[in-house]
Amino acid sequence: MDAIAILPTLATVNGALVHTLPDDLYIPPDALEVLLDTFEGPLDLLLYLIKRQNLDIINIPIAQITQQYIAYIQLMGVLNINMAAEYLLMAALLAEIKSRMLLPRQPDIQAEEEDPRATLIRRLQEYECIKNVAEQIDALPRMERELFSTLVDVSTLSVAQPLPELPLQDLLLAFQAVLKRVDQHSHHQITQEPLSVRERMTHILDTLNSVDSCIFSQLFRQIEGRAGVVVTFLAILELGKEALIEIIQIEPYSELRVKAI
Amino acid sequence: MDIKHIVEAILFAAHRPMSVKQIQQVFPELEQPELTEIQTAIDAIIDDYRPHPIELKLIASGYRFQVKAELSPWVARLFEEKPPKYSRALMETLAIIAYRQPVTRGDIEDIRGVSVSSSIIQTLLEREWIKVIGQKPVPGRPSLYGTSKQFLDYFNLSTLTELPTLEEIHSLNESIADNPTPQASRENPQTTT
Amino acid sequence: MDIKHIVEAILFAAHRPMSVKQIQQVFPELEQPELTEIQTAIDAIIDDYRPHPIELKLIASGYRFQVKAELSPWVARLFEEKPPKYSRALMETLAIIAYRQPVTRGDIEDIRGVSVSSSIIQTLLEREWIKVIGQKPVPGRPSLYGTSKQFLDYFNLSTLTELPTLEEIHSLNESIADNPTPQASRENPQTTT
Repeated sequence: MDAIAILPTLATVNGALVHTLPDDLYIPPDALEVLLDTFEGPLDLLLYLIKRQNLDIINIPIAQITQQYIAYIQLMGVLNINMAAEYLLMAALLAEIKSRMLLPRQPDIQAEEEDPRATLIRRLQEYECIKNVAEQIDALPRMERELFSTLVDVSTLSVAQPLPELPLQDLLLAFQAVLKRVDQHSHHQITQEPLSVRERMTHILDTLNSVDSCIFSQLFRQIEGRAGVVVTFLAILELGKEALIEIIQIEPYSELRVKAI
Repeated sequence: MDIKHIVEAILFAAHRPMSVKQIQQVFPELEQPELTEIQTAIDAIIDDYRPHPIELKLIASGYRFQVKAELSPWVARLFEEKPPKYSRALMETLAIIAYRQPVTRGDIEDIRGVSVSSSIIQTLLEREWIKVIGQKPVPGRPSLYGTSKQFLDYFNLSTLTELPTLEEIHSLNESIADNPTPQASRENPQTTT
Repeated sequence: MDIKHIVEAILFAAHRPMSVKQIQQVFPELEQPELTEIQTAIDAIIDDYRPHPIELKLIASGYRFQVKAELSPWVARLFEEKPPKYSRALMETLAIIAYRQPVTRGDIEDIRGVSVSSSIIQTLLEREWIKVIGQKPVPGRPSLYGTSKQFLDYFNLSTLTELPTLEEIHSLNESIADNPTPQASRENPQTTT
């Protein structure tokens, strides 16, 4: 049980300098480093103490392990390693098991409640299993480390995206909102030419777009009857009013021509 | 390990096009092959993949594997997204063009009271719902927009006069008009008009 | 166009693992091959790529092309960033969830003997390696965690059964029974140094 003086001054406890580690603590030369590399918890620390001495979990010498465990957590406290309450809880449990074993056996009572030592052994075993598989999983080949995804460019593929749907209802409601806003600021007014006139205005402009000019009468189509003639005439007047077309008569009594401006 | 094998792996794993020089840099310093060796490997890989649906292509910044364009129709469904929704501004713009055509962008802005983004006009033109039917004879000669035959087809109308009148629009079912989510009205389109 | 050719293109273009069923869905509706035909194509592709540095691998969410592990020393050099490392605490928590699912945070703490930090659970949830699969019907209704397909995908596994075998705890009862007076050996510190 040689304590190895690792540092000239190990720590300061209650104002007193600590130069040596507790006597009952076996510390191999590399142990302090391990110690500082915080354990994953009291079970991990216990496992470390057991494994380091090649002990079998099933037959852990409780008294010895308890001593070492407590020495370690004292040291961790001394070194200011942030110690969770779980470590202290485990110390209490170990102390309890140790004290029980000093008492004469009382088979009746032991049959009723679970032997805390057996419970501790089972927990140590289970934790050891998990610790082992966690290490194995960590060693599995995994993405970003041993395995890499392939990336094949797809930007040259032509993919037609479906276009958004627009229900007529939505369009009309949007327009209703516009009309309401316009009504509120009444400096604007949406005049009420029938839609047929506006449609015809577009049609006439569209026609005039492709020709230089056309004869007035060509814009009328007999097949549409009287109502159609009226709509066309109103459309031409409206286009003229909005200065979108020009109605020209080259010489008196000659045919009127209509021209997009 | 053989150079071609490594070059092929690098080209598949790199998430960017790789020049011959860049490929060389990926090798550990003391094992870097000559550029010509890498080029030879690349040429061999290009040959290897001829029968495959992917190809190793040289583009400006280097070589990259890409899916052959002829496969487009077969893989297109991988990339189909749910179509986006049209914005309120777009719908308003389209409605104004329908009811007030021929109109300029300025006219639409006057009515809406806010500016109309070029992208909205662009979207409507691309969708072929509207078209330019002339220029207004004012300074700047702004385009005049009107609705198209495709617009009527899409909304299943034979003429614009089948659209509700302004009065009818005003009296569109209020409960639906007040509903802020257009989806709701989509789900029960029967309840109005 | 031949099914194998198209399946290969889909697998390369998808940029995510694809199940046989998902591959079938990519084909245009009226030309979808049978699942068995797709499986045959996949098997042939797997064979085709044996001499290549990439492989088509079945993992939990489907098939994916990946660079073979033996190429990682070269390919890893493409990326400046080191692959993420995970703490022992995180790996142990993940292992407990994998082998003992469904488990609550309390169950994990019981096994590890320490409290589990929220950030570990958070990281595992964000990586989508674990997910909440329910609530335990006890006071407080704690979340029950299980592992996801993404967990298996990341670790190159197709099912949980491919995880390393967990040694069963069997020797405990017999040993204690075989050892009627454990006190004696316990108090006999033969290995004390």
